Amino acid sequence: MFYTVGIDVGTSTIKTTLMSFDDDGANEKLVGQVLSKIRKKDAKEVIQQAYGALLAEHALTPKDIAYVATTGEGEMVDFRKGHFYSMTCHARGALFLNPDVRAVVDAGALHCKALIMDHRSKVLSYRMTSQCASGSGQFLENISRYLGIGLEDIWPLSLKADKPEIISGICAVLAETDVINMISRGITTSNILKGIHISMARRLLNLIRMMDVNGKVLMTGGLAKDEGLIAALQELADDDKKGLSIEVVSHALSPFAGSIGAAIWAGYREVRLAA
Amino acid sequence: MTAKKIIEDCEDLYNDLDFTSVKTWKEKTGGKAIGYLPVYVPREIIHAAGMLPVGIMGGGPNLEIIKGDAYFQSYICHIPRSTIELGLLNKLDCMEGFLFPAICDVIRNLSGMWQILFPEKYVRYLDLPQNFDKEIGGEFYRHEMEQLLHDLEELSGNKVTPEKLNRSIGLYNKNRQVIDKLYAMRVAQPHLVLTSDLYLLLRAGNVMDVEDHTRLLEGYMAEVVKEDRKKFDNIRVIVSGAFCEQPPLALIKGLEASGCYIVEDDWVLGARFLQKDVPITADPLEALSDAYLNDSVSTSSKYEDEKEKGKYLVDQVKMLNAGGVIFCAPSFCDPALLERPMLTAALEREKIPHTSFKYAENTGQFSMFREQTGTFADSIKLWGEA
Amino acid sequence: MKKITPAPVAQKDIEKEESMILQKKMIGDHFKRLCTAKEAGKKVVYTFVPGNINELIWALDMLPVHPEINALQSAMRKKSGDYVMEAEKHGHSEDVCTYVKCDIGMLKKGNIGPTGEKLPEPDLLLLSYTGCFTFMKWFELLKQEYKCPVVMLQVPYQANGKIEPKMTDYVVRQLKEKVIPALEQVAGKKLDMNRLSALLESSARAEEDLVAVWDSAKNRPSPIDAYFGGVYYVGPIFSAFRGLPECEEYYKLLRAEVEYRVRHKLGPVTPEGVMKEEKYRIVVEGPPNWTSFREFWKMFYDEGAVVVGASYTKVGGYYDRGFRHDPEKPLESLANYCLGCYTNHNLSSRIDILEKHIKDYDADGFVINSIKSCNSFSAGQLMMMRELEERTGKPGGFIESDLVDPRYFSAANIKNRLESYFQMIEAKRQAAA
Amino acid sequence: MEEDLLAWLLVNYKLAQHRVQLEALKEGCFKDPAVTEATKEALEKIFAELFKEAETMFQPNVKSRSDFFRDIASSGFMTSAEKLAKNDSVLFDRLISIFDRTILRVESKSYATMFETYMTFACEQTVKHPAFSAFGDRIRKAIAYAVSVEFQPINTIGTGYGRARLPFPKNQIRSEILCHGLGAHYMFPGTRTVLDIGGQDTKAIQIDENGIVTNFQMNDRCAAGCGRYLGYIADEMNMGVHELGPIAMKSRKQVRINSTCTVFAGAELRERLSLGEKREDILAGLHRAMILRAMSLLARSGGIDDEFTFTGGVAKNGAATGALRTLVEENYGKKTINISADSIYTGALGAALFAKRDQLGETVNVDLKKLKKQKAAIAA
Ligand SMILES: Nc1ncnc2c1ncn2[C@@H]1O[C@H](COP(=O)(O)OP(=O)(O)O)[C@@H](O)[C@H]1O
Ligand SMILES: Nc1ncnc2c1ncn2[C@@H]1O[C@H](COP(=O)(O)OP(=O)(O)O)[C@@H](O)[C@H]1O
Ligand code: SF4
Ligand code: SF4
Ligand code: SF4
Repeated sequence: MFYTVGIDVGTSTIKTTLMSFDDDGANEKLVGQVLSKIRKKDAKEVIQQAYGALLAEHALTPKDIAYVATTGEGEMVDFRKGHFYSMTCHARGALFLNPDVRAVVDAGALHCKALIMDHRSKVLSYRMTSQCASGSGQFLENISRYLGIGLEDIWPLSLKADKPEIISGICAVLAETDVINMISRGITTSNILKGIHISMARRLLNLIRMMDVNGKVLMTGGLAKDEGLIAALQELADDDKKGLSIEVVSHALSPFAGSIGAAIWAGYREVRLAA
Repeated sequence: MTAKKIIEDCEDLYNDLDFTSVKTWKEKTGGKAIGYLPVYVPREIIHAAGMLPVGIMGGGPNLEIIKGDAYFQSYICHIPRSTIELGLLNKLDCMEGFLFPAICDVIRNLSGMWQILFPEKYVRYLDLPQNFDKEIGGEFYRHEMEQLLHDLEELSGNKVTPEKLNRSIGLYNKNRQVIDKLYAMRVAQPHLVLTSDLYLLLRAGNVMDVEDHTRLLEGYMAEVVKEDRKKFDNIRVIVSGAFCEQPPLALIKGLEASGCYIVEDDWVLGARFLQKDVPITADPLEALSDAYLNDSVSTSSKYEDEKEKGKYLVDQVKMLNAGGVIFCAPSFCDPALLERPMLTAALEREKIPHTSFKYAENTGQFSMFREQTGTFADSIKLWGEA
Repeated sequence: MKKITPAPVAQKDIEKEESMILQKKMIGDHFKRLCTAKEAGKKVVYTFVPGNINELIWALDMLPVHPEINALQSAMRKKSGDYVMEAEKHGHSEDVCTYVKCDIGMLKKGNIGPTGEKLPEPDLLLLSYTGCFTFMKWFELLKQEYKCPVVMLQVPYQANGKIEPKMTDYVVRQLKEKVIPALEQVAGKKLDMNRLSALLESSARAEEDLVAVWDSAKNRPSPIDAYFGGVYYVGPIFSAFRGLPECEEYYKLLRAEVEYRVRHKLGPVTPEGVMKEEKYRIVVEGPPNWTSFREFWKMFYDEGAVVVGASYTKVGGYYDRGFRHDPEKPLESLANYCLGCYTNHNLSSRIDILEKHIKDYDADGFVINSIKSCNSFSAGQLMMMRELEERTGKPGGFIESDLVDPRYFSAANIKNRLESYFQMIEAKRQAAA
Repeated sequence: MEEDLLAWLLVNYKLAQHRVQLEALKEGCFKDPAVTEATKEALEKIFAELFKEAETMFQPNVKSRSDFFRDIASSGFMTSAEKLAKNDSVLFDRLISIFDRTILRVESKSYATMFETYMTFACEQTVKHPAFSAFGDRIRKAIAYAVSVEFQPINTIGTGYGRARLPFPKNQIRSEILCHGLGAHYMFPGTRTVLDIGGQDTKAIQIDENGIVTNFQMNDRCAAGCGRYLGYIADEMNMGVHELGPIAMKSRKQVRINSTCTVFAGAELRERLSLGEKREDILAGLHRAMILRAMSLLARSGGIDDEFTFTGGVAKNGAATGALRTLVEENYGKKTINISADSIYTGALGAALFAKRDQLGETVNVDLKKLKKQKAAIAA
């Protein structure tokens, strides 16, 4: 048996995952994972800490780890053995979390990516959002700040909405004024959030629509925890008259998909290198 | 001179927005210089008139655009605005004339703007034929070249005899042969002839005399084999779409760094536009015209009704044993981006993997490109061809 | 694009409706002809508006289809958004000409034409184009979809502001040696030059009347809106009908109506009735936005702005300076017609044309509607604006939208800019007074 | 002496405004559902600090300060909260979220009817000053009179980004472009080019000798290039927006910022900080990036003509004006560049001038004498 670690370095969070394999690389198992926010700290330090803590928790030392693989902005990690690109990892992680899915939407702090893959998680096609943060995770975070609510409170509130106030195409930064405006017009927080979820979902749907997607779509990345967004995306997809028939699913470990994928690829490479 | 030093010199030329080498050439020879925009002009004619053809490929990543934006909306590609910026900063003053070949509406309209902005300069829109029939398109093109030749004779004060023109044709034939060799070398040993090297070498040809350039290339080829360069586990790809506005050098380097060896590309395409030697005949204009009509590369600014779209690209992939194709085109570039779906369709018929992205010559952020090309390289590496 | 329903106006304005009704009928008939073309054994030729050689097509008894017209009609029927999206799904970039994408998208979705019926497939793609490189790509793309021959007619660019003999020769030669033989082959018959001349003669008469309509904008108030109304006025002559008797009839009728309005000092008819007060006389450069055409127009007439001259209505033929199709020199005049279309003029000439419009029609200023996805028009417009301001001393306004991509019509933004622009003219007037 | 008194009244008037909002903020914070014993204690300390800071904040010798309550309060609050909750990130997060929730409500409240309260407070504060204590009653009387005078506006004109929402008839609404042009003309009659960088948009305007707009360009609804760009960066760094300029001005070697989007620029900032680049150099780069966008709008509107007036909130930022000066000189040669401390009111001033003109039917003539006085006042 051997261990690998996958580290997904994002713009706002670091995801670290520990996995184990049989000697022949089969039977991959998830051993543990940690999520650390970078905030205003030095990312490298955060990575070191997370890595150390995760190993300590499972009574392991760096010597026990056969392969450390990074993804995302992970090229800065000097103790890595290999680096895989993020879509390669998200696809593999998604397949691990849900073997039925062939499409993945990775919605993170700044970027959103949608990809389709085959049964081996080979990326067949993908679409990405542009260099405008409107509708991204950071956008939602800003809004929640303006509304003064925590990230975890977003989805329960959104699900309670009865008359969503739809806004579209607004700047992630100038949205503040729109939010203030809505508050002064007496729109409830729930309805504001749902409206924002709908506009974000539109953006995601536009990515998905650009490809031939059918069946299950797994959400990965930080926004996969946002059930309000997922609900909005599902509703929009159902309403869509263009013959899109998808089921949006998430997984408790969705935010870790990238790091899981990296750890699995690490296992794969390790066996290959040994051979 | 070591290969590294040669490339450093080329990089200096690449970064030199003052066109010092052109000024030096002019001082040395007393000749005049003619700037031309992408993609192709018959440089042989300029050369035969005793002038230096200078390839202008925008301002690149280092030029800050202050006034150029006043001429172009945000949804027009970047190269015309940086070219205007260079013009307004008097950096192109060392050229006596400018040629704008027919390539797209943007360059075409830029020729009109240039006429208004710089009335004291010789400005010519070179209308290239889209009809490839010798009797029709050839006839028209011949008129265009005759006019150009006549104008340049006037501008330079030099008579262009068929002998002179043939001599120039010979020199450019030689130059293209050496470039072809360099490309062949890269195909064989992409880890040795780095794409960034090759690119800088070609760019150097934009601003120097053709004979000097040929010598430079030969010098590099002789030197680079002495280098000990590490071979990476990279995939082999063809890059297509960047025939006009050039990607920033850092992006080219980034492609290599993210796991791709480039075995064919279409940057600085004008230098390789004609694919065979132009024969030395009694009627050199005819020879040039025939070469254009019959032996020029396939690219999106040319209309092709006879040939099957994408066949050229597919053949290249097979011939060069490439693992896939990366379309890398300037944002808002109609010719390249409208061509893309046709090429991808051809690739898909042959099950050749491809990916694509857009850039501007001054793009400064590369992480997204890296992600995309990296994922692309991963998928080919991990799963082989299919 | 015919669906203009003039609000109930005074009885005498019935006349106005007559030309409208006629145009509507013409278009309806044409589409009917198209839908039954295959059964009727008629050949269908796809070709473009700028630089079209309709007379040749008609002379050989074939039917023309203009993809741009389909695109703009799709936009007016609010279908273009989906079509553009469909094309993007098939790998088209968001950056490129949306006319192309709208057409490709429509094709991918079953090629249902403006009347809700399926359009016939082409028997020939006649790539006669002028003023824009994108047309070439467009037909290259269509060629992938249809198994039919293509023939191209390249029209050289007026880079030096004039038509040189070698240009005309080049076009005539292509007509003679490439285009006509290709047409004849598909039509299965020989071209009858007398028939062609007769058609051209009819074209010239319609052209004469159209120019008179443009000229009427010199009156105060102007009886026409040369842009928003103008795009309807050019409908028949730009699209399928130039050379046909009904086209001639349409322009005769239109001219009579306009002359009536001049005599009665009536302003142009807008979707909300006859325009009351003519506050601003404007010249417009650039194509309109089709997805929000009404809304866009309203931003003008609500402010009392009438467009007295426009360059867009010259893309399918520029007749203001005297060019007419000439039955005596059929091929040459077809060549010169192609060479003379608005976007085939270099930038200085385009500025000259607009300057002349501003002066001839005594405009208060000019507005440029810059189309995000049309390089042919847009590249250089900012410079045109500055030159025009300098030459005429009249203020220029600059707005940005798109032809058929609804995502690029930001009403609030455009309205804000136009409002500021009109207020600017007003403030200037007051300051001068 | 006379001006001194006015200046002090103004100082104390601003203090009064500030205190009222601080009170509201404090009250709101304590009422927040998330308040616990620990946060209560922290809040007490924070507000004590904030009130203390406020005392001297508006005095003439104190320089960099925002005009917006939110900026001042948030930077003060953040700093104190950070100090208090040094190692306790839960407490810090909680405090910040209480603040965020409350500030929104405090900000969207209207304080329009408070003139008298503010004035009275300002008066009482001022007469405490040794220079004026001798004239206490005279001052009180004068102010009581001033307060009692009813304004009788002859006309009102609304402008600005939100003008469409004003309950005014159409002829009482004027485009902010025109108002900015006229306002700038009034402040600096020689003006031919105006750049206004406000919170939400940026405008480049060319005007003629009468202050009438001849051409303009403005950016779309994108924060990159407007005041909020810097505001967002300031938030990212837990600072007040007014603190950015002074830091950036210390830079010796600016960094080129590649992101255009504000949010991406924020991420780039963090990334670069973690790569060890200097804070001031990155900030200088950010300021320059923002001014470069303005330069392109200026170019598009027709360039820069003498005289050039820079208005809007960002004109208060030294690093922004510095970058602008450099770029203007490099690209357009030496130009007179006017910057007014009251520049955030340019649009309102222009609207008032239009209101006057519409009502009295006269073109506005600049009263030079008055203007000189005003300039002197600003200089003092
Ligand atoms: N419960 C939640 N509800 C809404 N958004 C969330 C939640 N949890 C995390 N997020 C969002 O996820 C984003 C982080 O996603 P992640 O994929 O880790 O980003 P990156 O990899 O770019 O750092 C944050 O911007 C945050 O807004
Ligand atoms: N003292 C100051 N120092 C630096 N920047 C300031 C200062 N005061 C205001 N600003 C900037 O000015 C912007 C607001 O400008 P303003 O002209 O009032 O905007 P608007 O008129 O659009 O509301 C703020 O976003 C901020 O960036
Ligand atoms: S980049 Fe493309 S669109 Fe731009 S000038 Fe070159 S060919 Fe034309
Ligand atoms: S680019 Fe413009 S002129 Fe060319 S086809 Fe498209 S819309 Fe027509
Ligand atoms: S609109 Fe807002 S989110 Fe989008 S690029 Fe601009 S600043 Fe960024």
